[in-house]
Amino acid sequence: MIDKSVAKVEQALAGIEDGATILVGGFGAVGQPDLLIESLIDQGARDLTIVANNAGAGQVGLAKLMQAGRVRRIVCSFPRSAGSVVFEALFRAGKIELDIVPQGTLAERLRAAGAGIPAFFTPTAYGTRLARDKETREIGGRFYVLEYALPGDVALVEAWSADRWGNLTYQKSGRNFNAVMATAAKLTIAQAHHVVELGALDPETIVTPGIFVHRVLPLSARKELAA
Amino acid sequence: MIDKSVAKVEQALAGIEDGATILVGGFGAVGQPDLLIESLIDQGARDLTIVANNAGAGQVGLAKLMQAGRVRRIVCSFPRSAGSVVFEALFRAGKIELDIVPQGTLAERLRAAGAGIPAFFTPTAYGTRLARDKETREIGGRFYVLEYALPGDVALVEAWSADRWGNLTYQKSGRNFNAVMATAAKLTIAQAHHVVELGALDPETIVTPGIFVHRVLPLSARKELAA
Amino acid sequence: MSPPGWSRQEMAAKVAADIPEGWYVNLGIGIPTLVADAIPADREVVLHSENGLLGMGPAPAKGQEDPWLINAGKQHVTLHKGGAFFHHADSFAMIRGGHIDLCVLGAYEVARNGDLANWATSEADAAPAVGGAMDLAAGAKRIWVMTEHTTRDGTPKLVEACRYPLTALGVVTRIYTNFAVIDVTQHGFVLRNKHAGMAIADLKRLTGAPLHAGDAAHV
Amino acid sequence: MSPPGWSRQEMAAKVAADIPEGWYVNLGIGIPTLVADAIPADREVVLHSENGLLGMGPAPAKGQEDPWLINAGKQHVTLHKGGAFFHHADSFAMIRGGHIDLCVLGAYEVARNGDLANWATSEADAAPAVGGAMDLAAGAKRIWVMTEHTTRDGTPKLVEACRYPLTALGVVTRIYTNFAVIDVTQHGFVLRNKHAGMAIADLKRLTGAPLHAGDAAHV
Repeated sequence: MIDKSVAKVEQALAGIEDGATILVGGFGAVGQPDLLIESLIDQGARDLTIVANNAGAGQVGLAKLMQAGRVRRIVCSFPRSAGSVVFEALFRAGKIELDIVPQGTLAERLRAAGAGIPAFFTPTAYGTRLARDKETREIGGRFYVLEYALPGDVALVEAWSADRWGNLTYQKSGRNFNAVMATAAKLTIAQAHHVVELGALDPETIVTPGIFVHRVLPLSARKELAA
Repeated sequence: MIDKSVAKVEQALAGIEDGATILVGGFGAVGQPDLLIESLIDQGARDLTIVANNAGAGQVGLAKLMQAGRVRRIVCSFPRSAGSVVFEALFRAGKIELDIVPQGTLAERLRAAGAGIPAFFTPTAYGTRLARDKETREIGGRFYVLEYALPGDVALVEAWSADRWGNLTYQKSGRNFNAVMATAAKLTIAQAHHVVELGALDPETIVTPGIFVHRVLPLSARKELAA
Repeated sequence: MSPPGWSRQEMAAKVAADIPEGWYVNLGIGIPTLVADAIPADREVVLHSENGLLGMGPAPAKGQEDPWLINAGKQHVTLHKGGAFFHHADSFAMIRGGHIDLCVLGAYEVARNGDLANWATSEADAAPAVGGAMDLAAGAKRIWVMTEHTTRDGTPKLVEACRYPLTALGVVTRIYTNFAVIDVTQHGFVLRNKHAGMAIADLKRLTGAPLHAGDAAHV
Repeated sequence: MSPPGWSRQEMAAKVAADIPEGWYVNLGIGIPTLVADAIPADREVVLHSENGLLGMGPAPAKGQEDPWLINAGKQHVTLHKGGAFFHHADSFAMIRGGHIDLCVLGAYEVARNGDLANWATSEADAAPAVGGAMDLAAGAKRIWVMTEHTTRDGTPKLVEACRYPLTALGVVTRIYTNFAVIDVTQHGFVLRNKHAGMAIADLKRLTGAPLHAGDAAHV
């Protein structure tokens, strides 16, 4: 029997290595896999590259991991949010590298990684500083920049519902980068608000089919963490 | 008030011009927009390029349109199905051009057209006859072929449910090329089994948001056609 | 005393009045978000938000916020009937693929050739936040800008050539400022209409590139 | 009298026995579809079909066909609990992105370097039907081939180099024929096991490139 659900956060994060590239889903506060991210501190992996839309806010989740000194480099579109104090302090101190990617190019590079497309042309950023030194090409009278797939070793995502095959649904604007990143990593780990029986999810409404998902951690595991 | 639904098939097909590239959804017999395709005969457009997975079967739908001599060229992955007799006769007689594209490359070229990606690299067909004379590149130690977006002037799709904003859902394996082609044309026309009130479709389960759809024809219009 | 000019709400009303029913519109963070509330209640305009919403509705009443429903500016919003959710790659497929009829953005500078600078304040700024600005600017069918006509110290924001880092090249087609509505054309800036209290000579002085007044109305 | 060999069902059973629980598998049109029914009932293997299904189940009982539910071979199928529907671009993202653990395909020829020819019978064939074969061959994590060991007239299908038009280069890692199971390695064809009634010398004679027998079992 296929059963991707794991009972403990230690099992969910087992095997993540130093130097890994970790895709972190969520947008703003919605759909952030904070239990998984924060538990990376105990898990111990260091020298991480984080790919995420934002560079963390407040002292929770990604900010907490950065504060713990585990992040060497961050790839994101919008590092300066209200409350991105941890990132900004580390960045000013030269303790974290930053790679700015336009949000749509970030999403498409992740989608490409999941879809076996190693590189694609996009109009975004042509003629700007973010395309400096990048290959460009005129196609059909318009100018484009060549961008490469951005795969992760690990993706951490937050789902609304999940089953033991790893099928996932999301809630409203919680779909965001989660559904894209889930396809783009060698090891995709989902924290889920609800783990339901196989067959309980309508096959028409599954957003991330289980083929992309390797481990599912019920968020009820949070209690255990707190205890 | 936005209302993309049209009562008559003539309104659905109005403005399609000679020489147009028409994307036709469906896979096998499932999700074929046959009412729209067959009505193109009365609509009158000629010299068409058809993009579809198959080259029609039997004497209905696309086969009927080809039999009527309206199709100059077909872009597809699998022209020889059981029953593709009309296509094969026309092809042997030199009366129709054929462009064979691997099924996944076809889907991705359509998706690229809808997503503003003018070209992308793919491993599919590298080193084969279908990549002859195409640009190739080694990326990360593997070889890829450059493929270009395949936009349509018109897309004809079949949906299960639709609302007046043009939001669409599909039924089981009826999603197939329909949901991809809907994004890839300047004018997307859907025939729908059910046209429902705005708000009746769950926003979590809409597969094709209305932004991609321009006209919706209820399949109840079929009666009118038969009359 | 501040110079004569339209308030931000008046600017938003002017933009809203120019949006036809049925357009799919993305409103950038900042002043452009005011346009949402200025769209006449009887006109259906479908608002898109980069983080995966179409059919975005107004802010919820206090206490009615849904924690799962925010917009690209991370504000709580609602969803209209007919709205839909999708993920980031699909959302930017809509943007990049030219399916958004209009994107309204703020700007640091707009050049007479339509170049837009709205994301970074200097080349030396090592950690600017680009978000979806470059994708929207390059992808939407048309880009309108809402901005004060000048900076606080009176420096023109409509210029010959942008000095700030560019967001996209040659994309802006119309600018709504507190003083005027200006088209960006092959011939440069062309006045559509202006605030009644602003003399054309003053407007030209506050604009950093030639402003063709022609027979523009003032309102 | 036909030579000794496994039936197609026996070949399918051999393939099925080698598929571990939890693999995501695409079965090509033709003989490979027989593998579905040969997977032990207590082993969960998730079948993918190019036209947008994961968790494909067996054929429905007569009269129970759902007209909306077909597979890539256009046969009526069912969906297991836990199955999902998606569109063609997402389906081939799974294939091209390397998410399918195994694809089992038929073949006209397999070369000792793993080259596969299974879509067109000659260069002169102007209207061959490629379908998803090239995407599957290039995209899946591993490609196994099921084929008769030779053509009807005894010509080897396992060859030095393919003469038929190629489907993909160097992708096949294992071949299940009616006579033997053969790995395709850096060193060419290596026998895993063979039909008990087939002498190794005969097998080598029917194989168009060196066949390394080593200590292969026969069963």
